[in-house]
Amino acid sequence: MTEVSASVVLDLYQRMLRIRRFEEAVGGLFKQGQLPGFVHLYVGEEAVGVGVCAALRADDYITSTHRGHGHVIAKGGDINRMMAELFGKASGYCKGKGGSMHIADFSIGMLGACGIVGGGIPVAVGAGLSAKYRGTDQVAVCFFGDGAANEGSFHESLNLAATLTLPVIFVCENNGYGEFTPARQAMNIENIADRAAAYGMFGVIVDGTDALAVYMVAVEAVERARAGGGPTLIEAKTHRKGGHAEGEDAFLAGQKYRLPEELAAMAAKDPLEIMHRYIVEHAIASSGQLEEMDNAVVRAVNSAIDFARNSPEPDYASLYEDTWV
Amino acid sequence: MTEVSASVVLDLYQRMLRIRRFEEAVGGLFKQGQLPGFVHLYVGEEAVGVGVCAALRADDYITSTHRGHGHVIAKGGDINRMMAELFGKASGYCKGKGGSMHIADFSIGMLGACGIVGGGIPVAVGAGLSAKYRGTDQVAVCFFGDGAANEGSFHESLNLAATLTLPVIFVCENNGYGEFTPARQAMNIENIADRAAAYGMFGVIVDGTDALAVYMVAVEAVERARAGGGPTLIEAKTHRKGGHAEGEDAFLAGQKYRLPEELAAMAAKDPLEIMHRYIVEHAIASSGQLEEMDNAVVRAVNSAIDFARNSPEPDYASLYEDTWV
Amino acid sequence: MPRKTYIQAIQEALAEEMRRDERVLLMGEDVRLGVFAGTRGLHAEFGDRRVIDTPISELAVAGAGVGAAATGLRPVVDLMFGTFLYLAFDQIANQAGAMRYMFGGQATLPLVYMTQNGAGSSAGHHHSQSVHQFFMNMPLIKVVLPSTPYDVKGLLKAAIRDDNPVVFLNSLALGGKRGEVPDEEYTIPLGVADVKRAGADVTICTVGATVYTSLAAAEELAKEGISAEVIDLRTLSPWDKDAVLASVKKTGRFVAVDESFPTCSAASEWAATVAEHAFGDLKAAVQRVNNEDVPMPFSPKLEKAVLPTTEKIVAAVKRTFA
Amino acid sequence: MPRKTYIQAIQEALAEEMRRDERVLLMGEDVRLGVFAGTRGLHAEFGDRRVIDTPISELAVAGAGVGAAATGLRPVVDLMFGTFLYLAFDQIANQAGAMRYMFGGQATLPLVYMTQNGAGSSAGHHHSQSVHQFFMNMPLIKVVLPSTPYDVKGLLKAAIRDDNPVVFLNSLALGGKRGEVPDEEYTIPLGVADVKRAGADVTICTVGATVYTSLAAAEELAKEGISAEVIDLRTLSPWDKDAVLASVKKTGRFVAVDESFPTCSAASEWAATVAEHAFGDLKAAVQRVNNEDVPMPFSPKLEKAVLPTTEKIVAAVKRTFA
Ligand SMILES: Cc1ncc(C[n+]2csc(CCOP(=O)(O)OP(=O)(O)O)c2C)c(N)n1
Ligand SMILES: Cc1ncc(C[n+]2csc(CCOP(=O)(O)OP(=O)(O)O)c2C)c(N)n1
Ligand SMILES: [Mg+2]
Ligand SMILES: [Mg+2]
Repeated sequence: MTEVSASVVLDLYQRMLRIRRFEEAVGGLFKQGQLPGFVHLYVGEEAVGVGVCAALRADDYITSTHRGHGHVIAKGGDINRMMAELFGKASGYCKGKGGSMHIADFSIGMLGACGIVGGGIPVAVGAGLSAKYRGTDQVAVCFFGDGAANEGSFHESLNLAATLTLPVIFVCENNGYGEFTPARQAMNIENIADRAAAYGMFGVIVDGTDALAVYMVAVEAVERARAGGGPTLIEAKTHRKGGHAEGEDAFLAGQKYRLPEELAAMAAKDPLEIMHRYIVEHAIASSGQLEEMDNAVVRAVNSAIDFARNSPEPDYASLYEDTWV
Repeated sequence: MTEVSASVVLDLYQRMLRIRRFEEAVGGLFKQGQLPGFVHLYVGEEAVGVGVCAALRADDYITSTHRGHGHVIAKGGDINRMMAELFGKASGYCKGKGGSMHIADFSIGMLGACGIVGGGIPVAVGAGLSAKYRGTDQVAVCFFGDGAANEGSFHESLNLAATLTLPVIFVCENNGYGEFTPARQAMNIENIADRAAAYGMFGVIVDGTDALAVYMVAVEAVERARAGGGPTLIEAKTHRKGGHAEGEDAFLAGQKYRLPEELAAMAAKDPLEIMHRYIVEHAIASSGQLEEMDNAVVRAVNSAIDFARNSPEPDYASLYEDTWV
Repeated sequence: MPRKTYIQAIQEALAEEMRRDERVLLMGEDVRLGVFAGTRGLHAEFGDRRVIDTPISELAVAGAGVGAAATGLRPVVDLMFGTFLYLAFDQIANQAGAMRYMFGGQATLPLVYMTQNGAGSSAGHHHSQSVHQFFMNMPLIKVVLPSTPYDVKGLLKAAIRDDNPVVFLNSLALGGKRGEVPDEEYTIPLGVADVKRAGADVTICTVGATVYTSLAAAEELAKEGISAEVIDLRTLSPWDKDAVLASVKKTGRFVAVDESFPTCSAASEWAATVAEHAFGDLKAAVQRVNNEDVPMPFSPKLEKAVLPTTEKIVAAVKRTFA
Repeated sequence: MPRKTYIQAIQEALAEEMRRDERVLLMGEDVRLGVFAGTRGLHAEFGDRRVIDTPISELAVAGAGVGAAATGLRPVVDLMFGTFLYLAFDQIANQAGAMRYMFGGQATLPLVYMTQNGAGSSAGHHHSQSVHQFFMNMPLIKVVLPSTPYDVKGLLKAAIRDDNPVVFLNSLALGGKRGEVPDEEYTIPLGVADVKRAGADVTICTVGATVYTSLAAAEELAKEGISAEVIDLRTLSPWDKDAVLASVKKTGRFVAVDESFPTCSAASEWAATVAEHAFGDLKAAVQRVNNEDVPMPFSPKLEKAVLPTTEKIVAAVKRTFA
């Protein structure tokens, strides 16, 4: 832990805060009926995206999932444009054409969220192949869930990356559920990282609520990938604090799928609290300084909401734009 | 080895002989231009299909591949109807509609060969699910190649069978190649059986040129499956004596892809010779008796060719038969 | 008659058929709790054995349906959203849709793939596509897309009893739609269209959610003295050509309305068939109304603009009078 | 002009474009040795880096093409047989075909999926299907299916230079076909039809292997005094509506010939378009000639009976004169 500098630690914390406050705001807006479509929040999983992306350069690539807001922010995305996208506005990342599950920011190497479970995995392999082909030392990361690890695309992609020794880092965010199905029911194994062995690839398990731990594991994987050592599968054990999608409670109409002891265990492992404690204990910053940071983040999120609200709807002419080049 | 009775040993040998002589005949017919379409021979791999199917009951299921003639014979299929199918005749298993890559015999639980690599794997999972659902103790076996083990269908199917504890036996016929691509290049691991661990499933490696060894491994897997113990992945290390498909030499126009030392090694491990030696050494039968058996098989194959040749072409009316029930 | 929602009608159809026939089982992702609410409540009644949650593995689950159907069961495989069938396309096309024929009639595959079709949740392109046109193209697959609670119940029950593979599409937009559904047992034969509004001057042929858009258009047109007949095909494969051709014989005008990409669409098929077999009856060129030819945008404003609307249908009808 | 085979023309196109542009690479199963012979010889010239053998993993390979194209390369992904694209359908439809639009124009995907289309090897259903209709349906994917060595070379070079995803279909039956192919550099723009035979009385619109069947039919018809124009679309998406409509304006008769399942096929689209936009020009009902509506049987006799034949085309043309 001592290797990580204070500035990195604070950076990790701040990125996590941005995600948390952004997502909380999104949850509230959804409840108020202000956001169209489906919304899947990253609350509880912040340490994964942030820990990994902090180990990346601006020109590295990531691909993401249906639960992708956190990845965009972790990679350094613009919350104004993201919020506007969630509102379906013309000033959004995708001009209102993508929405929550299809946000991309190619300028920061964020090659897209994806509504298809597992759909982003092969795309990251292609980005890794491209980096290797072009002789850069860029790496490509793909985020995906425990549920996605049962898709054929996972298998084919990891094997392909391993055989071609590509600079790809596969980050499985194991939050214990694919929608309402527990991971332990959807697979007969405890650790998804063990699947790395099936591809002759490095595999590692990390506590996904501990941003520093994730960061250090990611740094190692990134170094190996840059050096031509090939791909790594990182399994980050994490949890989502909320439901699979916003509005879930009403949708499930009283049906329950999570155990009370599980909810209690995860409440005790909030990634922001863990990091907060670490920072204060190591005197990297004071509680007060962190609260100030938090307030600034909240202000930024609020102004993102204003930006989104005040942005125009896309106009009809845009319907036939962004088609064939 | 001592557990296997003489009658089983002779049965294994005879089934292998039937495959060998059938396939040799098919290869010859293809060379003479008498067979339409693509033909993939099972020569060299006989011990796998035979060893496994000898452990099955008549009412157990198998699914197969593009290289499926051997599986049909191993499961007890009718070589007349199979040969007729290869000729595209109305008396064929599929009335001439299937051909070499689409032979099925539902009456013996042979649910079909398949032109799509990996395509038969999920079907076997469904057959296993069906057996369990109906409360029978039938099992389902699917044969597939080393190449198929890199398809998404492999991954999803093994995981599905493992999580539902289905009576399915996955038999990977690792002949070292997917078409012209060496398995060692298409995956970063030595043993495909190791992938069983990724699904929390039993995995076992067996010498696929030794029918007795395959048989014993299969018996164990079948017993476990029947008893509700779930699926097994068997990797049978084998080789194909010929090319990927008949006519390959002409097609490749001098391009080579197999190492001479490899060809020599495989020549030394002919499954029929191995079994022949075993039988004679253990005085289960004499060389002369085995030769008689061989002659009878050759006669049966020849009469299958006659049957096929003398069978009528399908008539045009059959074109719109076998559509909707 | 009691009024029920489209989703309730699906639940009833599934429950009744599972009660009726022990061989019917349901499998898919989260079918127990019911991410697609049509499967909700079944687990409580039928338990783990007959209501099977699977991993997220569309290809294997679709293929397992084939294996189960080929060996004596009558599986209903829930694949949630139409686009997820893209991952299962191989097993549906090359196995379910081909086995019986390829194997010379040895296989019988009583198998239902159930999923939601079309747009309506403003969830972006990956959750807003129509897929019926792909499966209409496949010779041995039946395709159903009902528009009312009454139809969805009767057709789903018929689909489950059918001995052929059926891609049963629920219209995503219609889940909450209410309509009369009798408590008594009934089925609706596959392949029979339903005239949802009789008319004399123009035939509007459609299916699914656009039945309502077409009815609204017919209402508008009536005000202008144009009497439109709205045919709801209900089953897309096989489809009721006779009903459509008979209607065109009467009206002499034809408009195909189909929520999907335009090219090689169901509307293309209907329009081509009418042009081929009812040319002599036609007083004007056939017309098509499809989605605009772009992926589905997320923005609700743009989504609405992409879909067939009453205005577009009215305009298409008027072109047949120009 | 030198005469070369269709396959040689493909080899030349690939080699020339790889020489011309360092960003072009080739990946797929056995592209080095060339199971699909069109890729043969490239590995010797361009080596492991640019000619990449992959595992048998269509979905991942197709998706890797997307990722590579999105980050600056111009991959050509060989998927061998048309049906194998079913396994890759999701990545082609939902990623390649949608990314640019979904992401508001951020992505540019210069990407070619190359495969063999149609029947011709008597290898049974899994190796004998046409898939162009599926990709024609997808808004942002271009689809090409050339019929001559000259066309395949010029169009493949254009497809590789195109900045959009292209499904480039080679006609399986035409690999050995010979024709004139200049040694000089040329490209053929996507989206432009070619009149392979001019005629005055009827328009036959087709693509791929049935261009030859249609030309043979035109020859037959000429003996009976019927002058048929044979239009080879060459590109299926976007397709050259103008050329077809102009021809129908002249001839007044239209026959669509398309080797594929009939329903929601390319022929449906062409026929519907003509019926919609050239109704006033039509002297007779549009006609379609497709495969018989069954999976492809193995038997060469039955295979031949399933495919469009000269006789079927002649009969369809005659129906327009009935
Ligand atoms: C191919 C596909 N199948 C199913 C779905 C429906 N679906 C959306 S999210 C989800 C669960 C994914 O679980 P996981 O990969 O663990 O990600 P998490 O939601 O837990 O982050 C499912 C099944 C989908 N979007 N795509
Ligand atoms: C989905 C799919 N991809 C590719 C092919 C082409 N193909 C036919 S056989 C084969 C090799 C299969 O290798 P393996 O699974 O090891 O079986 P083997 O031929 O060695 O028995 C390939 C790539 C195919 N038929 N289906
Ligand atoms: Mg999860
Ligand atoms: Mg092999």
